Amino acid sequence: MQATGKTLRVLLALALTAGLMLAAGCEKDPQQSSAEADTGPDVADNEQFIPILIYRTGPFAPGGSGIGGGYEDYLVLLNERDGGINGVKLVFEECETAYNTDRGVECYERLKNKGAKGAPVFHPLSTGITYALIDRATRDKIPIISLGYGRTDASDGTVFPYIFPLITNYWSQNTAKIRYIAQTEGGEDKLKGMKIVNLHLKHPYGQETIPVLNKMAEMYGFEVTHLPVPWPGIDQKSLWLQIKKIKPDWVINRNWGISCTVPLREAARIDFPRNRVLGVWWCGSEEDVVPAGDAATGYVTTNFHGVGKDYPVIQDILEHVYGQMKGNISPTRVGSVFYNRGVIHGIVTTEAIRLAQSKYGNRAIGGTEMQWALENLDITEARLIELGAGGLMAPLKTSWRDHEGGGLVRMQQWDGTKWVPLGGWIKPDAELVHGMIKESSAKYAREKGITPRTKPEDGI
Amino acid sequence: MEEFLFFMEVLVSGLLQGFMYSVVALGFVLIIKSSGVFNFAQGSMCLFAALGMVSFWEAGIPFWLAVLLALLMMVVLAVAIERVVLRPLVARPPLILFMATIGLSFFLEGLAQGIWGTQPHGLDIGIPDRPFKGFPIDVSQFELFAAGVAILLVVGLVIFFHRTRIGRALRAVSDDHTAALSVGISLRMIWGVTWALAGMVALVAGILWGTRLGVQYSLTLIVLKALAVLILGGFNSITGAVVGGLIIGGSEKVAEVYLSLYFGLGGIESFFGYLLAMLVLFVRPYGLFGDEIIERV
Amino acid sequence: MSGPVTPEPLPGPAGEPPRIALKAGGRPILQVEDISLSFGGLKALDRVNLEIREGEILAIIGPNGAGKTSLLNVISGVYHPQQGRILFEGQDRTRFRPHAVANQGVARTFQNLGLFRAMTVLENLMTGRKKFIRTNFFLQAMFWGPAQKAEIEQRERVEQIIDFLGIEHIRKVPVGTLPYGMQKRVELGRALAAEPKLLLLDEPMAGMNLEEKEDISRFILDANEELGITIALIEHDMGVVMDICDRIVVLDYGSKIADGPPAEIRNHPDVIRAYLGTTDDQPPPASATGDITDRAGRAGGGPIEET
Amino acid sequence: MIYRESGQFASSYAKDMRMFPLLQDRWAFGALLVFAFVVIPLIANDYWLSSILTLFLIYSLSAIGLNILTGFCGQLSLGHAAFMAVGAYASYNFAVRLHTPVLVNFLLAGFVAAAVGLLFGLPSLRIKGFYLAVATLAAQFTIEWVLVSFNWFAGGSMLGAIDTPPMNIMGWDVSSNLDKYLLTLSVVVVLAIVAKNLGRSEVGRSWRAIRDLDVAAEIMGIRLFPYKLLAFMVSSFYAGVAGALYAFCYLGSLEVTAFELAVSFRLLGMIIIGGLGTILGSFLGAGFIVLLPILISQAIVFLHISGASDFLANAELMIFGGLIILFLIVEPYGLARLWQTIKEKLRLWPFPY
Repeated sequence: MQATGKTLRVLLALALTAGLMLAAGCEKDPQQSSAEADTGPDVADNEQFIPILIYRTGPFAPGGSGIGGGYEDYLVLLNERDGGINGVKLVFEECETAYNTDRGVECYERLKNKGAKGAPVFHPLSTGITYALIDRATRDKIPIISLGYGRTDASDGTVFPYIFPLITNYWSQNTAKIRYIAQTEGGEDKLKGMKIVNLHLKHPYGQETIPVLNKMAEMYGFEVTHLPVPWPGIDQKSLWLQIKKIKPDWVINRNWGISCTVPLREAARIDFPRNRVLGVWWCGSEEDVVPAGDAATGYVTTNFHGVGKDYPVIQDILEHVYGQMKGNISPTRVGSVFYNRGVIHGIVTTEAIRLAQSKYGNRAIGGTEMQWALENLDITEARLIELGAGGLMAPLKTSWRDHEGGGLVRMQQWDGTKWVPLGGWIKPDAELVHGMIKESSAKYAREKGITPRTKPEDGI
Repeated sequence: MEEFLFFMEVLVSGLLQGFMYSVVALGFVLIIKSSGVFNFAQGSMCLFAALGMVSFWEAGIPFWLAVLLALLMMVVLAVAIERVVLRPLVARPPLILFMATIGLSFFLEGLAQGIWGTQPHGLDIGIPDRPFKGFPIDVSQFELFAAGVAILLVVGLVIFFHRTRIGRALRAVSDDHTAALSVGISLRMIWGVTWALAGMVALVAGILWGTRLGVQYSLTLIVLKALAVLILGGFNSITGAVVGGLIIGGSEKVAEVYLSLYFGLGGIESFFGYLLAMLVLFVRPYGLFGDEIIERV
Repeated sequence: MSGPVTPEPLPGPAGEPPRIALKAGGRPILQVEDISLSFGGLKALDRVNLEIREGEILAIIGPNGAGKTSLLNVISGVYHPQQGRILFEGQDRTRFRPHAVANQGVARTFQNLGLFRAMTVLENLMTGRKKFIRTNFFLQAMFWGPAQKAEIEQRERVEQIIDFLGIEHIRKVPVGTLPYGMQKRVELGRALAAEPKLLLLDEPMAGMNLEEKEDISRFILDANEELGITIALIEHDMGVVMDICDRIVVLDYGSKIADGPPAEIRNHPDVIRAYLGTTDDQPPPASATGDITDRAGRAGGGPIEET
Repeated sequence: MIYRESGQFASSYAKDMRMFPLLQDRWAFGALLVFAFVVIPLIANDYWLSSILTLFLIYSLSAIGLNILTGFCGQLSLGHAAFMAVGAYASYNFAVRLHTPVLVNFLLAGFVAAAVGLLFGLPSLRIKGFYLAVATLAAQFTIEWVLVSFNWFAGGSMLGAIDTPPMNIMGWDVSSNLDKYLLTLSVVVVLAIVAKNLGRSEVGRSWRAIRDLDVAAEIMGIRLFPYKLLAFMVSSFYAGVAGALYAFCYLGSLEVTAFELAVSFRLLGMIIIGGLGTILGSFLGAGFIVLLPILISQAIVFLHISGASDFLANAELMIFGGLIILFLIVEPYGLARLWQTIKEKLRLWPFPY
């Protein structure tokens, strides 16, 4: 009976928490909040709410906490240094998704109506969550930005008005990789007869680039072998035995998390040159190479931004954010790949907010306004230098048709202690990628019964 | 000839990999053997042990002392688990205990990463992961070392079970709980000792795999292979864990390499071990070396 | 938790004229011919021949490890003999699986209780009625029409048995929580619910006090006389055995050593020797079975005595 | 004295065999239905409908399925999420290729999952207990592998993702969160009642007999293998329908990783913590596993300790794991049993004895 008493107490506590939660949920009823936005004087219109979906636990925690941390630090920097954007303070709230789709959806629904105008934009930081939010965000008219991940065919703005896989996508990346190989080998004609192994996670994400590589193999006459890495990829010995037999010239490392690290050790064992292993940008962080030790030296990956602390914006963060003990991550990680990627998230988001403010006034920005801004984004080299991010990222220009906005990629090499950039920005084969995106998005539109937009105002 | 050497290389790497699986499976076997608990938290214990050890080491403590400290930590953890989780759940159905170990695994993952963070750590114990020079086939020095450790571990455990007083007591318990209790063996002590032993095995597995993968959350995923090894060999057999590891390691590498090279069916390693184990179980429902559970009517 | 149920007046079994039990002279319902069963090197049954005749109450007795339970297991299909055959109503069914044996009309109880512990008394008894429920899965999923009707019909039959055994008050109690004696009674009820032609009881009175034993004896006799069920039982209490059985078969070391009416068995020299150990110079055939545990103890536990 | 049964006499077996023999229970059930169908649509906002309630119902349905297999029939499975995946992909394919009506679609998804379940149930002929449980991991990994390997299942999508078409049921355009909630609720209520019916009729009794003591069950004339296979099929059917609902009513676009191994473990956790072998327990357990992490994370946000985000995120895991252990210690037979105990108390309340 004592046990039952204890249980009852536990239940009571749970019920109370549930009540709290209910209250929290009801507080931000959609109609209510929009009504408040129109009339309520106490709702801070000069505060811009920004939701942060993050994962600080689980196998991919370095990515989640790194990007989330960099993103938040950049927002704090704008508040501390500039007093927000045009006087509008940035307010953000974190929600832990644990890299779990259901939790991600809950976070989205929890945060989407917060703030004066609701959430302006979401970065899901997970391909699974991006998929899960496509229907919802389109219905709620809140843009989703997936920087360097997510749904590749969403680059087609005519079918996905609210989804923005900005800067670059996986297909662009792979065309850039092949171009890098051509450059290194000394011309596109050298590709002929070359053997390339595409080592990819046996997973929708991992398999996504198979069609583009097949097409390019046909175009340039190289031979591509797709070797699937069985999930979770902690043991890839049998794959490298095959690679030993195939004797390829290049190996593409398309993995995520632990499965990025394992190939480096395996390559070292069979003495496969590490500078001929080309990683996807999700296999190109310090966290991926450090556990591999010496085996990682020379390893090359793609990236779409710069690494290190030698950018004015990173220095500003160190000064204004960490100098005042307002950082959101361990200071040792500032300047790392994931961290800087987070800063890019911040730059893209806030620049879009700035653009939206120029049209709608200096106040909090809502989803549809943000959508307009994201379709008219033009971050030039000059603007990047102004922001202290010259060379940190490539210029970005989007349109209502093109939600990618550039696709520029650069290579980086691990020298044993840090990432060193290799050459400049590489242009992807936009024509090839564009055709494939159209094909894929047309299928989506057909299945979902969507009529593609024919002018910017459609379907908004 | 070249084909044959390649086949041998595939097979040998598979067998060596099998030892790595066995080390993980041993932890399960120990606990099932003495307390009948299917401990799902074994993977989290590997993470906890290895993360602790590597953090001590990085803090400047000498290697062996760090290992010793981690060992001590696992003993303390074992005692705590016995007191907080197992004792209140004694005599509950196996499924309930299984669920409790799932809860435990969440707790340990949170605890380990809460204390030591989520960043991966490199771990280099000084054995190069490179093949020996001059061999017809490539055999990694590290893998041979790992296999040696696995064999030592098994020999050590066998000696422990057969030659020491407490080891014999453990065997008595696994044979008959009530009988063991009636001759005055304390179940609490037994459970504490086995969980400490399992913690020790987890530390060894954590260090071996951590050298390979880096010490990070993904260490918890190594149980996925160990589970197949476990049912193939039999839940309560140390021999089974080793033989099962070798069978699964060897066969899955051969299957993966040849099916992938010649039939384009790659990535089957994620389930091959389970299918193989399932086929074996059709013939021997309690694994190759597991004790049959006899139902009396 | 559950409300008391006032059962509707039910047509009792008294409604139909009781079948006249054809005692010892009845035709055989089950014939065990020359069966042997061994586990590894352990011979549990050695060329046993046995007949169970329609309408009788047969007792199978013998010291521990004599192979009594093995014999029941062979009859009910749990084990299949390596040699010999089993005929039920004249048909060979040596290799039948237990469920097929059950559906032929053989029910049994277990030495150490074979109840479904988490289920209520009512549900346990209803499993006995399984073979009478012929509605399909989808109707059951709707619990509607024929499915509901079948449930109600079978429930009525089960209630008769509940009345018969006097366990109305524990209808909806999970059997695992009942006292041992009550569980034994429920198990008997479950076997009766199957309306078997042949009922096998494995130590139905083990661990009971005198009063409970009398109750069970009465149920067995009633089942035999009023319901016309042929019964074979294993029992150690010789008093009960002598009292209620028509015929006794004695097993020792897996072989049949005696077969006959109680009066004859009581004075059978082999039986006395088997029970009281070797009184003369003849050593026990230890090679026949590896199981010699508790032989002497058993002899004390089940002496032949009159009550 | 709230749960007093005195004065309630069942005057026929039909009445005694009702789903809820007690008047109070029938009222409570009715009230619950009214609450779910009428009150919730009136008071709940988007957040509750779309991110919590629909998901909760879908997991409850899947948990009922697993409970039929594990709780009723005693066969452990660690691959239940894979059957949800089968259902999701099957429903997508029927919808896109054959344009079958939505409800037929869900039903077919269930049947396809049941067929696959039958296949993976075959080992139960020989394998028992935890051996079977681990062997069912083969189902999890094999099904994932098949769905990823052959992108025919994803309609040839280069991305390996499925995108569910809009739903329309005889003129009812199921598009808003409320619509989707109501559709899910209706399906779940119907299937929960079916499960309850199965539980109290011959099939359910046979399953439970097998669970409690398979040898005795066989001797009572129950053929083990067909009944075990049936349990696998019914269980997979439920998972399949749940998977279809997950695809159509919850996510819309998804890839196979939505049904990863962790989901299977979560489902197992639901039925153990909720209560094995009870329908109510499936709901309570789903509530526990779905809601608890959200509650903890909300509470952590509420506490607002800055600078320790990493630790707090991990603390959430620790609290969750700790609470699972605590509940198992306090009430090993699950929340449904706890509810039973509370009802016993209410029966006597306010008198102590």
